[in-house]
Amino acid sequence: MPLYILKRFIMMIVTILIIATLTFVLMRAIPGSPFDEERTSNPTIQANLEKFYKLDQPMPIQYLNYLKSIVTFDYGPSIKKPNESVNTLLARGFPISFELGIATIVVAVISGIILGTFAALRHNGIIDYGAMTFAVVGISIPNFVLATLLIQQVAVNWAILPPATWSSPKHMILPVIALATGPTAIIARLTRASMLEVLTQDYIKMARAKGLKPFRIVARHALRNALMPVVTIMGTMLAGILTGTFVIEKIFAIPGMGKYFVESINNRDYPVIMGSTVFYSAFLVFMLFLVDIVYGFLDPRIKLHKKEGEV
Amino acid sequence: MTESPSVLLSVKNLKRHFDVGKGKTLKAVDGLSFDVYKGETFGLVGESGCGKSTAGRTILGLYNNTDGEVLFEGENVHGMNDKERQKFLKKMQMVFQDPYASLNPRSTVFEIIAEPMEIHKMYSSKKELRKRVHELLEDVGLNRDHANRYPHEFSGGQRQRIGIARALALDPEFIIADEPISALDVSVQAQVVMLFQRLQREKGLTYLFIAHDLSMVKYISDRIGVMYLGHLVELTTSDQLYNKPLHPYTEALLSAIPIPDPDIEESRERILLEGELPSPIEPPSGCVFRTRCAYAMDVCAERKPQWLEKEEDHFVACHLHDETIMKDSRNPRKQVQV
Amino acid sequence: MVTNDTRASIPDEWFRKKGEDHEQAEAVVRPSLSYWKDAWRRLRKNKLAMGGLVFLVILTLLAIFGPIFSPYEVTATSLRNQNMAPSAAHWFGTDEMGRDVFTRTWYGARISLFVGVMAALIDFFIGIIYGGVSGYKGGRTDSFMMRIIEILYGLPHLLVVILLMVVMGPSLTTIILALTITGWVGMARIVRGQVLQIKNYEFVTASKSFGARTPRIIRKNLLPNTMGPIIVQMTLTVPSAIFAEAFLSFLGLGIQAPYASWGVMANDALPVILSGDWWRLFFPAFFISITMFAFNVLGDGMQDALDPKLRG
Amino acid sequence: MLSVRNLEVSFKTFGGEVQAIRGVSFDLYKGETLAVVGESGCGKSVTANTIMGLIPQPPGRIRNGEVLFKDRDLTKLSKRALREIQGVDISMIFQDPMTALNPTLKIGEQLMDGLRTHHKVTRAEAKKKAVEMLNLVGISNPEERLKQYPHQFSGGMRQRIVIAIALICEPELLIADEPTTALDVTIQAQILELFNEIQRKTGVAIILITHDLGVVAKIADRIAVMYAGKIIEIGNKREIFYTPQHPYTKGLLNSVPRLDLQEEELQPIEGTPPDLFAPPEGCPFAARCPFAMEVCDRVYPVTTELTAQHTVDCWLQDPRAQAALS
Amino acid sequence: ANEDAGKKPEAGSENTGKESDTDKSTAEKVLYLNNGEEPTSFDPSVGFNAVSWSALNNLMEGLTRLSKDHLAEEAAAEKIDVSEDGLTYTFTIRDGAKWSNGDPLTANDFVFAWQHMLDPETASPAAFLAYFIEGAEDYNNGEGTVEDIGIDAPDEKTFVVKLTAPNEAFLNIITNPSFFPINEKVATDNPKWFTEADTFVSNGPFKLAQWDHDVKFVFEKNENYWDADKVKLDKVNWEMVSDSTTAYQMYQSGELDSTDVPSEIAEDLKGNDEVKMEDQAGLYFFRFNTSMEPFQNKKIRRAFGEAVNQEDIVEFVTKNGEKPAHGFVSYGFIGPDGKEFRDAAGDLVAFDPENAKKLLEEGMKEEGYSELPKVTLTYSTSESHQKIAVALQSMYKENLGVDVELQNVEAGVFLADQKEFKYQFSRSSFLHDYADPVNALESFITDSSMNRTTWSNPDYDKLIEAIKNETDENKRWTLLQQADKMLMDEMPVFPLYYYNQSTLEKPGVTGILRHPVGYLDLKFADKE
Ligand SMILES: Nc1ncnc2c1ncn2[C@@H]1O[C@H](COP(=O)(O)OP(=O)(O)OP(=O)(O)O)[C@@H](O)[C@H]1O
Ligand SMILES: Nc1ncnc2c1ncn2[C@@H]1O[C@H](COP(=O)(O)OP(=O)(O)OP(=O)(O)O)[C@@H](O)[C@H]1O
Ligand SMILES: [Mg+2]
Ligand SMILES: [Mg+2]
Repeated sequence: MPLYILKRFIMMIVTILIIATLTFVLMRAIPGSPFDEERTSNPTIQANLEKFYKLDQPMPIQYLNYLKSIVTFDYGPSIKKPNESVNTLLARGFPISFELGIATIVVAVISGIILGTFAALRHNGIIDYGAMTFAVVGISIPNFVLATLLIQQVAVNWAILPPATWSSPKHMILPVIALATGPTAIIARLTRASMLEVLTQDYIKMARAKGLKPFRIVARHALRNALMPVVTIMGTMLAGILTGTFVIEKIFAIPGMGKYFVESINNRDYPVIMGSTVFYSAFLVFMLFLVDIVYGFLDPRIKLHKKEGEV
Repeated sequence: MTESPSVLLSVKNLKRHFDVGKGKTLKAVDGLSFDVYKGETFGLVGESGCGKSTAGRTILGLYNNTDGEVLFEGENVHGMNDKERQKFLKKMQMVFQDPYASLNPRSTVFEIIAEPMEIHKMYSSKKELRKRVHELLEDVGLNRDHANRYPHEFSGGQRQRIGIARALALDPEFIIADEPISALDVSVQAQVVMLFQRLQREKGLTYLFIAHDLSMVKYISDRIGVMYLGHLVELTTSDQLYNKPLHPYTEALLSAIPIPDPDIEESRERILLEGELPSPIEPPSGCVFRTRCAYAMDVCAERKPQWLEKEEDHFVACHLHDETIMKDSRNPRKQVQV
Repeated sequence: MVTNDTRASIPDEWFRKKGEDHEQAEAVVRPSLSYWKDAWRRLRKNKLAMGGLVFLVILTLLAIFGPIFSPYEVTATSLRNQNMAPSAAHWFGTDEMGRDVFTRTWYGARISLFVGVMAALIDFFIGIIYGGVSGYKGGRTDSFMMRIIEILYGLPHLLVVILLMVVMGPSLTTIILALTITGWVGMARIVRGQVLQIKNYEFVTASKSFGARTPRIIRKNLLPNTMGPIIVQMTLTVPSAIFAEAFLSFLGLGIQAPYASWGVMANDALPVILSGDWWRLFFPAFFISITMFAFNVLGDGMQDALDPKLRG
Repeated sequence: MLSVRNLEVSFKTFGGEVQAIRGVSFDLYKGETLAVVGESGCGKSVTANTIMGLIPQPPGRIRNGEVLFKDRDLTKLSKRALREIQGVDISMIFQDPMTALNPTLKIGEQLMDGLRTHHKVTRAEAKKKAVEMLNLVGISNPEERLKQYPHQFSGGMRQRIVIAIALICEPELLIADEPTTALDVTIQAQILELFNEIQRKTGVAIILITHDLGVVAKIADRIAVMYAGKIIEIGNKREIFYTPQHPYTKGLLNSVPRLDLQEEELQPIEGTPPDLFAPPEGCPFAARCPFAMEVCDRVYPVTTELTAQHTVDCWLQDPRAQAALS
Repeated sequence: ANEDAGKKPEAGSENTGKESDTDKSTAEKVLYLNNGEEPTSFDPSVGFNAVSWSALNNLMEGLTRLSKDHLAEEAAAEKIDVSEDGLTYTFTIRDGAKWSNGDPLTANDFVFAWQHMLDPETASPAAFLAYFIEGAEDYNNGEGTVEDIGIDAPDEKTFVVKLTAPNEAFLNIITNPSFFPINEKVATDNPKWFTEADTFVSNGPFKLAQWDHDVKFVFEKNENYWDADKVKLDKVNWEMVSDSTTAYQMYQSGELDSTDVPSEIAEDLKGNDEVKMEDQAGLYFFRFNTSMEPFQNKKIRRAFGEAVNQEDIVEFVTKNGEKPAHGFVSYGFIGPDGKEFRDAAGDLVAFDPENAKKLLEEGMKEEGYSELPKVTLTYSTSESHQKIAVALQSMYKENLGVDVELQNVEAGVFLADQKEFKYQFSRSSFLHDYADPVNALESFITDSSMNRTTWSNPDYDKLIEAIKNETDENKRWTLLQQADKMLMDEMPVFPLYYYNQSTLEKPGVTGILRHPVGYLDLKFADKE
């Protein structure tokens, strides 16, 4: 096991380096530069700026600089925000995104699993259809629409919650609802699907024969076997939500890091692109690693870290 | 059935260990050696958990071998490339011990039985295939209507018969039957066993027959191997075994066979195996059976018994039958009535 | 129950040895049925699911023929008639450029349905093959294939999309490519996760013991036993593709203004949350939702149909 | 103690309704062991499952009949009330040990959770009890084995675990569906001994479904013989073994290979059991019965009481038949 | 979590940490504004954009400041002397001018700041604005030295600037925040002085009291400001809400005192007292690529210009009360005669479908086209650009019978490709850096980086040159009008509408100055 973890970590680093390299190529391949603006493009100014950000050096050198920045975790200053280093931006935004993300995930996972389980238990009953309707609505209303609607209704018309910004626990409620609805729906659907399969298994029958309470049957005997797909999507979902989401952060004026992923690309803010990509991919790769580990806990027969004897 | 036996399967010092975490290994099969001749039925009996299924699976190559080798028609089962393996798997089939788990819950019985034939492209037309599936179903005492049903719609015995039908589908040369008839009632058992025997007569099939029902094993087998805790302790013809068991474990086993006659059953005496059951994770030193053996001697803890050919075709691994050891031991052997 | 009375009522002549001809009647042979055929048969019996299917067919027909029923061109703007509420002249009202929402809804359906279904199908095929092989082969193969997924997923999607736009220019193909370039990853991972679990089941071992090769095992043993999550994932792909298409179009990748898909229409209509011209958002959003509903109902029906234990 | 009255259960399948059991009635008294034997697929497990309230509906359907346990009809109890009985008063050993064990839970957990649900015991106590149970069913190294998962056990061990789970709550009624099929004779003997002992201690009534007539001979008090969804003969052990009346019962006893007797050809019963989609009106065994008469095909035989306990459903008992056949 | 500002009693009431704020707010005048996003930088040389200017213009003050009429007037300088030749400006720093930390404001602070701006190492994007100062351009592009820059502080209070050529707009240009002073002492002690509220020193009406990066910043009245008596607000609280809908919703729920009008509901808000409309110096226009067919032909260009009904666009598409653009120079520039430049210059291009069709025919004949080459209108990704493009498309269809194709391109790619002249017909916009028409007009001289049309006209180049050297206000104004006309006649670009700033202000809020060049002035703002 420890050897496996070590191996995975080495692979993670390699993966991240590949992602970083490809990102470098991609971001340089697309037209546009950080200094392209409607307004300025005085050649001298351009030259000064390029020199300032070392973008006047030959590509290979720039690439090496980037590699160095990845290794040293120092991406230098943002081009759009010259006062701030990329690290500062990420360090400032991440805790907030993370806070929002955790709240969202907790809400989504708990409510999604409960909803999905009930739907499966009451297969083709009212609860099932109700849960499905909720899920369909949750999936087909994009979160930014929901966000705007929530602000308008709850904050403006009813005035019971603050509309935006990130300044007290109360401010968290609306963004969390807006952000969690989609994932809740997805988790509920997946839970239901695999739960239905699990509930027909013989060991559930056996559990019932033991006279266990339905809650216990579900919680101890069924859930674990049904969680596989949920855990699978959790990996990518977590990486996405915990590192921030642009739209929701924008709408609720939450100073998370989600905006860097989008704005840095719109602005061709190279250091921020690199920084946020490396950060995100490290996060992602780690999450996927965790998912693989969790697989092993969910189902002891899954042994990724060991070559089983079977052919 | 003893005309010039040619060895079909040869198992040499086969070992299969499982890693059970915390650096411990479980020695499910620990040095198994025997030959199976063409056209015979080789019975394998032994205590539950002693490694019979593991041995069967390892022979088929479903588990890698930890050590030793398995030769089928002279070829090493564990060293085959894909093509050779494909050919090999057509010749050797297995009836799985757990009939329900080994059937795909989302296939109809027809698909399940047809699967091996489709894989090996035995029949070009759907019609022939269907005919063959129906034939097989009827052979094992099911009817063709069952073809459209799913495994969960069957009783335990019916599932087991589906597994048998599937193993027979390819007309294999060798079948590893892991408790193939345990869930069948006696009359169906008789039917299936007769089917096995008919096929053996007609097609020269060879069986490795793993079972608990010693009366049935005795009935069907030519030779029988007795396993205990990953080891073979005795190997001989079925008559020899029943009439003249050498190993104390075999004796105990035979004495425990229930007899379908209430009067005999109630008046019968048994050799009860005393003592802690040893664990394959930490097997006893020397002879693995010594912890429960009524005749255990000091030497049993020290030395692994030799694999002796006591008489012709009668092998045993027991110090009691090792003259070199028995010479200086004053542990006279009690004769046990069966 | 047979009582002693009935015993008496039985004629004596029946008590005689049965003739040899008295063979059991040959059982009627029912047609043999494969799993998929059986599933389809069961699906057909599910009214709700068939309702969903019929609805989708009608929707497709409307997408093709709907605009014929309208006197308006999709692209015809009429600034002076902008933002008109639904009326006899404009059944679904008009949008901010004075275009007929009814006509545009059916044009939008063409693109959205096409994109949604294509994306789901492509994800499905790539996803199950990739995920199936990765999960089933395990070990090095799995590790390698998963790293590729990580790389694909780790790359900033926006960059990839911009590059695609620059290289390929706007077209439906570009949209589909942009949607599927990473879209299948989710499916592949779900399938892999399931396969990792199921491949340890005894019946897979059994199949292996007959010499079944990977593709067959994936197709026959692994997939049927994990269809639930796969179907759900597919039904989830449809809406996300529809919305992603809107986003990509906005970036200049796909369908270009003045043509629009449902997603684009809904997106363009978002400001109505403030202004109150509800119909512009309502119709595209309504059709997206109800389409999703149909897909989900169908998906659930399929899942039920594919599980023989739920057979009724 | 338990009284099954005219139970009928059927399952919907593609081909039609499978009439798995068609009017099964029997009584079970405290402390006795009723062995149920019969053709594979004749409805033994379905009967057991119905008693336990485990028939999935749909596709299953209890068409008729009642299961009276302590004067309560189990088929009509609410789920909640049923739960109070399941596992404590009645417990069951499932026929298929691999699928009956949850593959993702350590067997220790699976052993303990019934106990912890029904009896207020601490984890430590539960664990102690679990270890004890494993010991009783003959699994070595119980402490370590508790931490293992089902797939790490051999078939027989799994079966013993299932037995341990069923026994851990000390039920009043134990339904054992082929509890020893995967066990070798020594362990089988040990388990049967265990049953006996528990029965002596707690007076548990056992319904033992098995094929192994040796086992039946060893521990049963009474024997019920089932065929095609019906109990065709029931009586106490000696009656059935020594004076079987139904041709099927006779055939069954004849099919057993006997170690103690000299080897002869096996004698299976010729033919196949009837189609349960459309079970015959008459005696289901008629088609395979060497003594079949015309009446057998037309009317289901009347139950004949031979002794207080021994009854049989066969037209051969009718005086007219004796005459006809002689 | 972040500290709550307690902007509204009900919103912040449970936040004990800020209870005092709430109490005080009855006495204090706090204005709640939205800056949209985090200011780029409070280094006046670096923060060269609107998000920085709104703050900088109120925190600091240059030599001159824009008046209520948007004209440059003395600010930190109390006296300005211009030499005869218009090349040397001598500023006398106001006596009472002080930094917020109490340091006196000196001429050296200006020298320091301007040198800092021109230093190539600073990489200030604003530096080009100072190129008309002697030696500035050379220093900035690395050819000259600091010493050669024509700025000097002969004593504490005197600041002298030498220009390369006379420039009527000079005093106006230096109202731009990039010409603000920097406290030399503070900046040499701590080169990062402008990054945090604690270290920030200002010389304007307000000082920076709090800066919660990416979240908000707060101004407090600067008691050391020379004109502090006129400043009425005690505090200004700036949020950073980038979503205009959200900002509007916060305005609705009372969390903001002012916000932009979202164009979607501009129509509904018509006639609402809270809406304030101001001109903005800048316009929305389209560029023809004059070396791509068919736009090498002037008549075809004109035809495309005249076929667009600008009035309809502003009324039905943009809807924010913008003025249709009939010339390139926008509203907001008052000439020496006291008249609006725009009004005097007249309508140089207007909707005339008849004429447009005629021009198109003529143009096609001139070029020998029997069929017009395919025209693609390219715009960068944005909903409003798209709407305008769609409207134009249908106008061309209707008025010229031409099918124009639309192409939507990601903004970064768009800008890069437009500069490389890859687009035939594309959208553009212009915002003034300083309040003078020449700023807009000089874009189209040959090879200007703002030209982007490949259009080149020696006459026009000469005209702009002449404007730059003209010291006579009246004559210069005439030349400017000529240039505007020439540009419209040739039509390498065609204007659509002029920008404006339409904002909502809560009743009781007064005195917020919004200059056409884009900076906001809160010096005189008040709130009841
Ligand atoms: N879920 C089901 N759907 C359809 N048919 C079923 C179902 N379960 C059982 N059956 C049928 O009901 C009959 C009785 O099954 P049951 O499991 O009770 O047999 P059994 O007596 O236990 O046999 P065995 O000894 O082989 O276990 C069988 O013919 C079987 O095919
Ligand atoms: N995958 C596995 N991992 C760990 N241990 C295993 C595994 N499979 C089997 N074992 C162990 O190997 C030993 C032998 O098991 P095997 O299944 O071969 O027994 P068996 O002889 O077939 O017994 P039975 O008659 O009960 O089926 C047992 O102790 C079992 O616990
Ligand atoms: Mg086994
Ligand atoms: Mg059964």
